[in-house]
Amino acid sequence: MEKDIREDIAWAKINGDVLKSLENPRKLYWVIIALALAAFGVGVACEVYQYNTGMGVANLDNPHVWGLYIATFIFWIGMSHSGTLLSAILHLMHADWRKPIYRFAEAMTTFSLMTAGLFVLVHIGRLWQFYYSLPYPNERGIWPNFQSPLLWDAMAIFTYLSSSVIFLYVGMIPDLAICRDHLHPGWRKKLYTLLSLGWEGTDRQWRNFRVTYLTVACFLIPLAVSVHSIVASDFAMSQQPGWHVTSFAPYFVAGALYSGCAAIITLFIILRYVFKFEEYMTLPILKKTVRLTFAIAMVWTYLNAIEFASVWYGHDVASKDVLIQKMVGPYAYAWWGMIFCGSIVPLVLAFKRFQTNIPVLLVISLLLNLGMWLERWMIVSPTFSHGYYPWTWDHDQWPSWVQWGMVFGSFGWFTLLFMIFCKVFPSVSMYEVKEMVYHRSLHSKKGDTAEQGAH
Amino acid sequence: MHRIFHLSVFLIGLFSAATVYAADASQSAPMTPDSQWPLVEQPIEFPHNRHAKDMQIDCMYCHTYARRSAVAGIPPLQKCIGCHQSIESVRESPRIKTLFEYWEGSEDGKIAAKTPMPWKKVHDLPDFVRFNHERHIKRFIEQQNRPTQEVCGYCHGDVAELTVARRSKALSMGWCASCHEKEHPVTAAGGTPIGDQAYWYGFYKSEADAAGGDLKAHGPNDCWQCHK
Amino acid sequence: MMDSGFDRRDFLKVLGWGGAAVALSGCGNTSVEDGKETVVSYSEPADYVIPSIGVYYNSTCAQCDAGCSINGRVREGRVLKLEGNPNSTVNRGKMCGLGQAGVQHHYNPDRVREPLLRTGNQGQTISWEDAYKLIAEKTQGVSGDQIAFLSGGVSGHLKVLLGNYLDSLSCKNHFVYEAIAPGVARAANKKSYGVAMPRFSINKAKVVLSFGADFLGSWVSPVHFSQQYAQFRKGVDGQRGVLVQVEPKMTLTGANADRWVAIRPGTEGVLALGIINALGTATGDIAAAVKAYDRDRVSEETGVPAGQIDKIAAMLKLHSPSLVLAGSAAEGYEHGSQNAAAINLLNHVLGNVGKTVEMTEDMPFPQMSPETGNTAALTSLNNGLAASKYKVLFNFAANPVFTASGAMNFKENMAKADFKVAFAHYLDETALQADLVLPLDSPLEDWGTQVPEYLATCAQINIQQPLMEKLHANTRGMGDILLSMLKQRQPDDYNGYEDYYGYLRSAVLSVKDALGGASVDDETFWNRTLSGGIIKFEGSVNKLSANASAAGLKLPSHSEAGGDYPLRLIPGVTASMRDGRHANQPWLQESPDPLTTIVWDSWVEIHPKKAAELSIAEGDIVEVTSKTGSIKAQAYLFPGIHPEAISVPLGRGHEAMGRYAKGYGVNPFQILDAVFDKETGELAMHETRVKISKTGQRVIVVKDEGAAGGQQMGKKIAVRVSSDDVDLSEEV
Amino acid sequence: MSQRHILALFSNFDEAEAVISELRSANIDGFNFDDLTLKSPIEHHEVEEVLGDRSARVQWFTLGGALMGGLLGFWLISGAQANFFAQMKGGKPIVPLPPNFILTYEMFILGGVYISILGFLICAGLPAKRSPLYSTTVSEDQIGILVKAEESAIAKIKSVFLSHEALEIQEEAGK
Amino acid sequence: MSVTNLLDDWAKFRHPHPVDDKPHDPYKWAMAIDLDACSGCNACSVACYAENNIPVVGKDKFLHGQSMHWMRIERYWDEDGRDFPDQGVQFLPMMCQQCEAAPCETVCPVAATNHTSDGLNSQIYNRCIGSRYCSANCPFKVRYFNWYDYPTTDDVWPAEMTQQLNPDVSVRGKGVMEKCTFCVQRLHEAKVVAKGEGRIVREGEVQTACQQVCPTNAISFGNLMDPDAKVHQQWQAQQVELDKDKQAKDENEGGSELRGYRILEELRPYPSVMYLERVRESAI
Repeated sequence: MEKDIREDIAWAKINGDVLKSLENPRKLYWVIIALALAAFGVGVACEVYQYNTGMGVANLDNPHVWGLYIATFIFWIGMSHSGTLLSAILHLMHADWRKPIYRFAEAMTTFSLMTAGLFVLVHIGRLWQFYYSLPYPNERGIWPNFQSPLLWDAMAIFTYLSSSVIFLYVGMIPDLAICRDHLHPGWRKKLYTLLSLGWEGTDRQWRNFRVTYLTVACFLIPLAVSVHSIVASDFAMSQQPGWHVTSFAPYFVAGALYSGCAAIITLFIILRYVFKFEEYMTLPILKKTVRLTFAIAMVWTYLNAIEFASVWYGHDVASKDVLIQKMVGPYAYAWWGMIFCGSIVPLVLAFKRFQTNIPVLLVISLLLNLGMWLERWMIVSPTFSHGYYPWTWDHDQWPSWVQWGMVFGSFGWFTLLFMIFCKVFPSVSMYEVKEMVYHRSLHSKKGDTAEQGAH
Repeated sequence: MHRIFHLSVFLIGLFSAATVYAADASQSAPMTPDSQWPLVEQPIEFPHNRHAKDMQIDCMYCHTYARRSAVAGIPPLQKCIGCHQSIESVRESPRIKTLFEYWEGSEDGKIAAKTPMPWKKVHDLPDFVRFNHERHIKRFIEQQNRPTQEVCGYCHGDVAELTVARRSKALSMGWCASCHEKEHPVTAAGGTPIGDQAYWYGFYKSEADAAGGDLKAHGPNDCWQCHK
Repeated sequence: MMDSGFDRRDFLKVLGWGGAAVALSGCGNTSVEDGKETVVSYSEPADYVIPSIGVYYNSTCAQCDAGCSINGRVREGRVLKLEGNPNSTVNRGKMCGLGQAGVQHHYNPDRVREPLLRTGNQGQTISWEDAYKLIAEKTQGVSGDQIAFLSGGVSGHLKVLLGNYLDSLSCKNHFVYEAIAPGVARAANKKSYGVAMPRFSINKAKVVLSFGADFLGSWVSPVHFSQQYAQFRKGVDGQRGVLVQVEPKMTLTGANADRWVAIRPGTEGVLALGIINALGTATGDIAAAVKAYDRDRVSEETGVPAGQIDKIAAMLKLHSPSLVLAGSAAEGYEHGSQNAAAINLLNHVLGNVGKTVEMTEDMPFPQMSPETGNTAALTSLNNGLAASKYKVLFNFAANPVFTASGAMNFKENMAKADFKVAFAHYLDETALQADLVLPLDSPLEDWGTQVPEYLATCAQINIQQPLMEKLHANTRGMGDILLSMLKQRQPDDYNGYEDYYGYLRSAVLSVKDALGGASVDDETFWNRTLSGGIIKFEGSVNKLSANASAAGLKLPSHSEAGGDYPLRLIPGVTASMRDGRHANQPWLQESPDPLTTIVWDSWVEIHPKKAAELSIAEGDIVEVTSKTGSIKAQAYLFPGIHPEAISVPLGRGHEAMGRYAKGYGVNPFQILDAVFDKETGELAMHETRVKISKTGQRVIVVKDEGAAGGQQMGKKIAVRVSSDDVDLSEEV
Repeated sequence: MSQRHILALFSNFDEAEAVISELRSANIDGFNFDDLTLKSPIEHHEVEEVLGDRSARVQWFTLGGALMGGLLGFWLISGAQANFFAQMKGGKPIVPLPPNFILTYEMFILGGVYISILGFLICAGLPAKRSPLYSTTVSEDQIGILVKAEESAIAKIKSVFLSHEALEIQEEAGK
Repeated sequence: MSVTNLLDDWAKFRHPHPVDDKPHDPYKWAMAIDLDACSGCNACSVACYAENNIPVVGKDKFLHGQSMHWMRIERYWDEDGRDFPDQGVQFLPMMCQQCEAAPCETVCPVAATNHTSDGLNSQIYNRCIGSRYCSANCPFKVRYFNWYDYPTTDDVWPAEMTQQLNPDVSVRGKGVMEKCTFCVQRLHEAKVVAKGEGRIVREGEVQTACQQVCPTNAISFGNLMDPDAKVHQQWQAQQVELDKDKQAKDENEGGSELRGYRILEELRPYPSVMYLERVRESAI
């Protein structure tokens, strides 16, 4: 059994390697940034056009009023859950192999939430009146409707976003101190000096740090769960066939973790290559992540199955119709695509030989994400085109290039944020890697002494 | 250390204060103190003070539509002329001259005869807000016999002190509400349901009947009263 | 509410309050915007005018000739909406979609605003004076019979003035043309009842058997019949009326029938005789005439199951009185008159004449009673033009270039006249061919009187009065135009009248006593008339002639359609499009056709079976070819049509007439063969035979109906019960 | 008598542990054990244990914050629903409990997280000024022990440090 | 003083609706549509365009399903697989059902659609931010969204046509949801008059545009609380009760001679529109 990480890495080296990733970017980095910017530009252009012309250009219609925007919104929200999974859940479970990779996962959480937020905005018909939905005392004397799941969404996401930003930051303070101490003077140094709040790693600081980190982690887990079950309730709380499903909350959460893990694998591979993190993002860790992903994939598949089953055997004719439509109707290709990517492809992960095969994993992880995205689309659209009222069943609503453009743009936006983050802040947690190395070495020392005793 | 502790206490205090404030809706309908909104340029500087204060002319003598329709109406040219052609004293004053130019047409023929005056709207609500003068006048002047100038003043300010009318009230939704949510006496004799609040009516009915239909209730609060 | 009628014009001149610009800015900004907007007050308001409160005036709907009285809501000098006038016996406060769209006829952005004179291909603006002069010149040299005046149906004082004008030109050639008119029916009715348009009391009938009379959609007086229909359904003494509709293509009425019978096109008469035979109550020559029509032969010829014929006969026997109607579907053939006669005969046999088919009161002022249009008139005009008999052609309220059968080449023939004047609201196809186009007031700006052809109860004259001031300064009312032209010719007779309004007023007041105003003075009577909008008065009633004989009744035995043109083309007449004169009213374009729910376009109705045979699917662009020509349109699979026929709706396919009409759909008039009814010479609309072929293109049909295609998918949405399961007498 | 700071750096935790326990046992006068601060690149239980019970109180902030958030949340929402423009919606009561509980829950968490972070800053004394003696190697791989003591005691303490092969010793300049 | 409101009116704020112990009073606007009388002529739909400033979207947008007709006439064929629809077709006028427990209301994030005191489902254009959740949750799909800015779109309201716009009804800009309002502007006008005279609106004083135009009187509209109102009598005769989701008709299957029903009643939105089943003669 090979080790998750070499135990004899000098701590100084750890600092060195990670800090290196902050300095003089490689050409590849700039390429990625450029691509991201371009993609984001497309999205912005589309939004400007839609803002000026009206939502009609997205080729939505009555009654098919939601489209890719909401689907992609859910997709990004889902993506965010992996960060919490690694940093909070695994933290409580003392799975220390998470340590080298949780930082970027958390960053991913934050940024995918920011991306999701964008979709709430572009989806709104009167963006310029968006502030109506914020609960603040105003000269109109009226309030938003606290009964609306959309509002729950807003508050949940706000809570989630701010909490995970804080969590990310607090967890980063010791590292910021390191940067402060070991970087050459310059704006970065100033920045770190400011952000590290004069951290010196005194016993008092460490003690409170530990407690805080733990409590916040405890809060984040239920929060993350609530966030996605609330997103689920946008649909489950409604009356529409195919949406009004009891199992939606866990189904969404599972889906969220699923897509999150898939995304982690992708980014893991990319970072590992771009920033030369082979030492820390080691194959054994990747393997663990992959196995985790596989497990979640199976959970998701199971939840999928029971949802269909319950609809199938239930007496709700309408929702059964919708299900059948998904399978054979205009959306069939997307639906089967989702089944394939979401439930068939992950089976590959069950094979040891693929669990560490980087190219294969890259492809698979992308496929999984595609599958998850299709899943969200298949939740949103078919119900509209096949609701309770036959007269308004519409011909398949193929999204216009405006919608596609914005979906595309969102990936640019995400990549942009993420890449900038990785250059400005240490994307591998140095102090925790140190801890990991330290404890492991202690452990193995004990092991050695034990052996000598035996002789 | 202590500094920070105080800070934190202060912050918490602030947070809770804000929440209480927010939770209290009446706060959120600020009664903006009467203030003078910018003056509006009118074709002639019509002296409201002269008519309303010195002459003691009832508002609704000129704004005659107010009690019969949703809009108060700018008095028709005819009305001004009706009096002024018999008031020689001011006949030659520049403002009256212009007035007559609009009625008879100007010498240079720029203004045709009987051209309505291009007044500018002073109290101009957004187009999706519908304020009904008739209702308010019926309610306060006819049912409760309050003096006209006072009632009009609720929204139009003390016009008797102005020349050309000038806005002095907020006219924001919250401002309207600040009056609507007051408990006004309801003469249920007129069969008016409690503040037109059918949903509440069920609850208030008993009280109403007990009070012989004579009790207080707040004004209409459903959105479609003003927005359609 | 009603206006006193006093100082109408002055009132109409006042300016609007705020204006639509305000309304338009909708729910945009949320701030209180002082001092930006001007408020325009009235200068001298009439005291009944209160800003923000609607004033209502009665007038008459001019969208079709049914003569519904309307009640226009006017606010701040703008007419906003039309409602029905409750006091009218025709429409009793109700209206149809077509009538509702009247305001769009008035506010239409494509109206002609100036008199136009053709120079080359340009229309060049000229003044009215010049226009009148020009007309005077052109009519000077030529003799009366070289002048032709083509118009739609006219009645009331306009008809009188027009007559006088033509007399002053000593012109006898007044052609009254309606593209879609029950011309054959009128003739047949005259024969069998002694009157062209008797009164049909659907509400008194227990059973209505209609041979393609679309009385709920477009036939004669739809709004009136719709109301009768409602009563008929509620039933006389709780017994619900039963409607049986026999027609090859389902109309709106057919869609509402208890039993819709698809019949082989053209064999309606045969079925009628077959039913008489099955009734077995006929005697004398009728019995003899129908003897040959035994159920099997009839069933074989008409394609109606024998059992069905018996059922219908039984139903008619059981419930009396009943009512049998002969509609356009039965009349559009060479033997149309025969069909109609046979069908009317059925009424006689059933003893409905006098019960549900009643005599109308006749109009005491024949000079005002309606001059109804037909298609024969156009034929003769066309022949005349072809022989270049006419030098000057006037055209008013008709659009022959669009509605004439393609086989007539009307457009070419029209060109043969040297000087063509069109009195028009729009530059429609005909106006474009004219040398001089004179812009007309909209019916909501103009004065007039109108006498409906179909009189619901008593005799009546409908008043048409302006609901608001003119939109465009340079349009004139037809009445005013005729008056000024008459002033040119007979100054001393007509200079007395300041304008058409004056003429109208004095004309009406001159017969005030006969109009039941004997007791009151002129002023009161006139005001009462204007505020009422209708003058009702008793006319004399004489009996219907009970001429029930089958003499001369002979129906051709059904000839198998076949050869190059296997299908019959049924030009569909829809309630909103009719002959296409209102195709430029967007509300009508966008209101879905009730049966296909298609908007903004034409379509070809074809039975699913036939379609399967020809492997045609919905949305296929098919080419429909007749001897005369061919059109391309999208196919719509429609179960409500006889497999041997296809149907294309009339009214769309304009090449002119403005943004809302031009280029939407196709015009089936173009491919109608010039076949005529043997007796009346009316164009036999249903005689055209066509072949149909796929072009290979396919489009998505623009319709309201969703992908479920009018299926309820097992949901309880529009529910139907059998008459046994309900008890209507209990209901409110 | 003025006090002075002295900082010693050690290469591993065992040494540091030894030093601390020694300083603790040998109660040198002029040196209060509480004036000893340990600075380490990673957190380390054993050593902290040696330092005796210096407890953390963040959790109390958390508790308070969470409760406050929850309560205020519910109050805010129900209050807002019951304002003058109270409108019926979908046949539900004007103050419907289930949705309010959901939002209360979110506010509960929000308050909890925010206030515990506040608590952390307070308890950990952040943001803090730089202490007089600090070595950047602490954030790399060395363990520092910072002591504040009377002039008199400094020498003794130093010797203790040296006895445990301190890599480096920094002293505040004497007054 | 909302908090104080809360404290002394707690019970009232916790009261669900519709329930029999707190009846609508004095107004509850409702409708009854007799499908046996309805001839599907579309007059109501056009009248609605005229009264409520509904934009004509044109062919392309209609093709994309972006039509705005608040009132649509649905046409259903028989599903018995015969060659000809020989019992005619079924027409159904469908507009906002003004549900008592409307699914659209609870989900609007900004409370732009509410249940008014007189039992209507209000839609406040200027409050709407266009999240379209209401439409998503409407079982009847009778809500229409302004996909484009129609007031400024060519040929929707060209120059003169703007003058036809009804000043009592806001013209909707892009990005807001709209739907049938039961002609609330007319109701409001009637109420103002009645209030002025210290009484409630009487039967016949107010008509909706569709009701007024309907040539067959298939639509009746009025105050369900008013015993003189035709609509009240019809609902009573058909034994349809506002706050029930199963009516007398459903209780005894087949046996009843009642025609009244409400669409998708099983979803419990408690619609304010009762339809009367279309009758077809069985003997022919």
